[in-house]
Amino acid sequence: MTALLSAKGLRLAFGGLKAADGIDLDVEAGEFLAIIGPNGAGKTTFINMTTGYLKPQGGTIAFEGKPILGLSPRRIVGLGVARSFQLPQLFTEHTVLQNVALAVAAREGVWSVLTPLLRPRFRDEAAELIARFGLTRITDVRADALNEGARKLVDIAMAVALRPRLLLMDEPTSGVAAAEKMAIVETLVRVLREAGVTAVFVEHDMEVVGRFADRVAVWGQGRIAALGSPSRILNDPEVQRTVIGIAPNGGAHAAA
Amino acid sequence: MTRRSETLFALAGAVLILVLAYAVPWLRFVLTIALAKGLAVLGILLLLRAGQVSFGHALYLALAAYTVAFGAVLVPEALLLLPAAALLAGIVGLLIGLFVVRYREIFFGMLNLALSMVFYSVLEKFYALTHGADGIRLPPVTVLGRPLAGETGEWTVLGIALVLALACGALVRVALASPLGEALAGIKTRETRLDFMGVSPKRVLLAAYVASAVMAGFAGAIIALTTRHVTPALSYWTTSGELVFIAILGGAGSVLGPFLGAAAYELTRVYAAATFANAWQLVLGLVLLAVIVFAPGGIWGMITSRRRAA
Amino acid sequence: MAGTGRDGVVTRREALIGAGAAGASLLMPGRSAWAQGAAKPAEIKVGIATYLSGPASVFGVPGRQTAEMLFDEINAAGGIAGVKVRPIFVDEGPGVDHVVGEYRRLVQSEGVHLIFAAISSADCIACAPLSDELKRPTLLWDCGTQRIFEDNRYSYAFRTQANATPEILAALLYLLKVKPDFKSIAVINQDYAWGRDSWDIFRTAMNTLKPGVKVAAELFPRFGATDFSTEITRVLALRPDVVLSTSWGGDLDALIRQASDRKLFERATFVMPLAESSLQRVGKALPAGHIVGARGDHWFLHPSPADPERLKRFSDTYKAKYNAWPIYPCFHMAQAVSAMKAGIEKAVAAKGGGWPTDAELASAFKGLEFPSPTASVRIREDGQGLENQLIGTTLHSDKYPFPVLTDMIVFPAESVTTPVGQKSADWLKTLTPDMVAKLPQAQAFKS
Amino acid sequence: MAWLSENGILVGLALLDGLSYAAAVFMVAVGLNLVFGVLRVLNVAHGSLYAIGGYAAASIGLFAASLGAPPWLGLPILLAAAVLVGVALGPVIERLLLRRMQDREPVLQLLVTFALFMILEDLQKLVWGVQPVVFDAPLKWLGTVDVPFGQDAIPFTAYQLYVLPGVALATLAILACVLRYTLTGRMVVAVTVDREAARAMGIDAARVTMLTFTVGAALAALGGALAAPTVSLVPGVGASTIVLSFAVVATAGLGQIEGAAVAALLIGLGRSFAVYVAPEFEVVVPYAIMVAVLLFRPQGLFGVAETRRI
Repeated sequence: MTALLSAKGLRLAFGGLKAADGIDLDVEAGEFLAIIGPNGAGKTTFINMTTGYLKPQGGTIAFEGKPILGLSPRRIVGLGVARSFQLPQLFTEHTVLQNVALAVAAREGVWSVLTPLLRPRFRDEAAELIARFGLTRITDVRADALNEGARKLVDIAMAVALRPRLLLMDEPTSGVAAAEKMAIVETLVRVLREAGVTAVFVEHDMEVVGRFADRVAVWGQGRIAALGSPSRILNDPEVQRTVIGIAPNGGAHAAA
Repeated sequence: MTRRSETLFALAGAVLILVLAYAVPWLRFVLTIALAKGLAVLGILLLLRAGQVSFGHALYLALAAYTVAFGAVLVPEALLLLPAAALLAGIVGLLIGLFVVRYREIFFGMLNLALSMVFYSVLEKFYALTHGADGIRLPPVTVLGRPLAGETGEWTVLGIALVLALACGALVRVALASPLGEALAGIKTRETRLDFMGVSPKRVLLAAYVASAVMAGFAGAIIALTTRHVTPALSYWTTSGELVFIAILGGAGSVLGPFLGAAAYELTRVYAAATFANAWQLVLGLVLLAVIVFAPGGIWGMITSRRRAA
Repeated sequence: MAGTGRDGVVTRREALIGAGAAGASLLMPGRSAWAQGAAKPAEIKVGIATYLSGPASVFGVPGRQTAEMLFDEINAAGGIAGVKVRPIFVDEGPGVDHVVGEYRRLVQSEGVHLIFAAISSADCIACAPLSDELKRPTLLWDCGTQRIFEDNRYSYAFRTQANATPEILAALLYLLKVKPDFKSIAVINQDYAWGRDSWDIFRTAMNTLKPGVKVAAELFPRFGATDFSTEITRVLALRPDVVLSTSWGGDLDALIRQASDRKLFERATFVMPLAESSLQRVGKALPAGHIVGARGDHWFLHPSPADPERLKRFSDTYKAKYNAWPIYPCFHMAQAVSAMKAGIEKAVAAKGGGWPTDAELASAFKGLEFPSPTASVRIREDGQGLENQLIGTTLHSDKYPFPVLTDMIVFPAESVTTPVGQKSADWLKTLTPDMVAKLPQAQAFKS
Repeated sequence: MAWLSENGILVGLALLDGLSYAAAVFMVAVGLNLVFGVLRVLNVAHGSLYAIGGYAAASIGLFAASLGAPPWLGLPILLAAAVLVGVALGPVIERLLLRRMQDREPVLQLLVTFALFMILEDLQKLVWGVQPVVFDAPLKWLGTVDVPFGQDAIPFTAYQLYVLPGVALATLAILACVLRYTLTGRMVVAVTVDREAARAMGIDAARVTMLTFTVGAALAALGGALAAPTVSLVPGVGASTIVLSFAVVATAGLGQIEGAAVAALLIGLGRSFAVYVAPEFEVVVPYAIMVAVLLFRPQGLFGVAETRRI
């Protein structure tokens, strides 16, 4: 059986900085893969390359066996790969409901002009999704009035609304208050498991990684330094020194 | 404001226009022009939703007006000329749109301006055909075979303008609340997200651009049928600026804004010109300044904020 | 426009009241055409379309000033047929659709008795049919295009001056007389209808009267252009014998100055049919020996005015009031005012002292002959005015800080105007060279 | 061969004309571009400042001449008048209008300057009237230079040949040096690149904005003042100047000083060659150049592509 996502030999340099220097990674269907590593290691670059925002200078990426390198973000989304963002990308002048409904509509095709966005079918699906993320009470709040944690969740909800088979999340819990973090992640995992979505997420909080990842990939200077089960990776002294060392107590990561 | 009260407001406005046009004959002309400009501004409003300002939509106005002027020689039927002019404006809008929707903000505005100025020059250049700045006079036109002239003609054009205004207004109102309309608004706040949702912002903007060209086309055709004389000044950049001016004056919050703005603009201009013939620009400038500084929601914003307060 | 309420926001009620008050004066019903007739009006209202903004206000504002001056004079003398006159000015600046709207407002709301329209040819072309539609006598007071009465017939529109054809043809005839052996010509005209039309007239007539002249360059800089250095360089390099420019206003001023600075006037004879209006501004930057016209027989130092007292009074009053000698739009306005006076008086007399209807007033203008500050003008049966044309050569005199005209020829209107029922383009091709020989004597500048 | 040599010289003449025209265009566009970089507003009233600078320079110059000032004083008077207009109007406009609008939508900011343009346009007419105004003492004093042309010689004014390009080059050099090597200049650049980051670094963005706008206003006025000796100032001169500067700015890339120079050069030379080769297309040249540049470089010649941050 082929991997859901298969990257081979990805290379990309910004000037002298090698953001990807020969990345080989297979993501299996149904797994939750965490990406950890110091800032500047190229974690976000990997997501950007996979989703078509950046074009690698070398290598291949295949999704479900089909090469997706060089496709636009729009085409890649169409194939079933969605993403969320480190800085939430919301439509700031729309409400939470409208944001999520627009994602639902985007999945169904936006080319209808005679029926409203908040037609019953879209509204119900969006409301249901919002409820699953525990955001019902902010349904009608404008996105620019939300706190960071809520924005993050809405951002992910919009990606989930696209019903992807693979979801890439860039630091899903950064900015979320520590007290709420675990509950939110629980919800997230439940929602994704229910939906049968494969997930790749960049994370700095080792507690989150330890609890939810099936596998962990450690990034270092544009390469995968280590790859394996959470228990093995998180206890690796080399990883502890280079990655976890600069992210004490999980969460607030110091400047690199 | 709810959909129902907006509808009621629009119908009341339509009745008011008819009453005014009946009571004050010379206002028929001014109101017809105002309705036409309101139609064009409705298109500007669509683009404003996406955060884009076109300083060149006078191009479509002039294109349609000249289409009517030239077309009337071959087919003098207004009910054929009108859609033909709008269609041509739409086709040219599609071709130009394919190019300009790749640009944003000032580049979008400037490219539109540049193309409309090129069209202006063309109208001046092909002077043997267009008589340059002197413009061309419309040959006699008919509606359903009856001559479009005199008082009946004025009423007919006003009626056509009113029906088009109501129809386009309703359509834009519905379209803005549709997924496409909301995606259009998304271009303003977070264009990249649209791409990552599988929606092409360029195509969304292109759809709005073509629609705006068609509406400007309707406007230009009505203006041609009303003034019966078309000149290249219709495509000069100040005409485009005027459309944006009206959009802000009326308020971008509702499809009624463009028509309120256009009526206010035309009446202010007529009034200012009648009172201060050599300083009417100054009066208009002060009005615009006051609206922007004190009532950023435009006239429509003033009306709704009053309602909310009451 | 409206008062501001609390919080600096215009409340709806205030806005409505404000708009209502503002609108009230505009909402007054107009005088309807049919109800009027025998009753003598309290005053004669005259709508005057002129440029009050934009580049053409260099003509529009002197026109307005002249109208104000002459209306005051008429009223001081008791009005026309005992009725005072009042001008209502509208700006042509915003464009044709504005002027057309204003025309309707003037007729339907202000209830004007007469309209003077306009400077822009586009505005005249748009207003002439309106005059018939709304049945209001309209005097075309300054626009140049010959198309109006050649392409259409109107019952209510009349032109109280000449048109482009005689204005340009006279300049060509003058050139042929004073510089018969020129071999080549370059043209620098404004890039819009007037610049193109006037060159067409000039070229057509030139090819008929003196075939074989080489056209060295046809340059049409942008209307409103301020820099002509490229055009001047080109003409300097091409060395044509004659340079024609029908430009006006700021464009012509700039062209004259820049050509003067670069000694182009020393290399070619300039023919500038509209330069009379720029003489006082460019001053002696314009050298002696170049051909200047005035769109009619207008010149405050006219060598042979019909009524020297009348011209002197007109020029001196204008000069005293506005600190400049009158230029051609002033004369054109004076002609329109004179035509109005003569027309109304003729109509009143025809009715035995009763007040004429609009239709009766309109028919009074047909065939009307009225005095101008320098001679008289007759309105032909097609509505076109027959006005003499004065062309002269510049001369520097110590008496004035700007060039004056000498060797002036006054062309009789009939000799240079397209006959009724003919189109200029065709008529110009029928001209014969012997018309140059038959020209009147030139008259020198007399100090 | 003879054709080539003669036309070779013609090309040389066209170069000279194009150069001086480019210098005049650059003087107006550079201020506009500088202001755009810092304020992110395309200042439509820049054209009015140009006109007012020209009128003020002409008035002061003519007044000085009437007092018997020697002609060589003409040039310093032009400079002084420009600085005067910039210092008198710049801070007032910036503080009273633009600063209040800073956080508003870009289209509103643009329209504020449009309103200001309308107001200034009429005010200028009320102050200076409608008759063309000119002050050519400096030009007359400098005289002409004969440029050889085959057997012939073509006179050019020294003003056009030396002063205009000279002042433009000096302006470019001074601006480039100030922006690169002085603290204030670097602050201006910092605000241009990223206002928020500059503020975070402790730069007084409000002061930088005010300063830049004043300099921009003075540059516009200087453009007008330098034009006063050759050009006749008439109503509407500001409007035609501003559209041309817009084209230069969009071609140049927003906020780019060197870009403005190159774009002005392209447009100036393009126009003057058009007069030689295809005079009927002269008017379209600036727009054609702009469209062509944006087709291949969507951010303008020197514009830096803004990466959309995600």
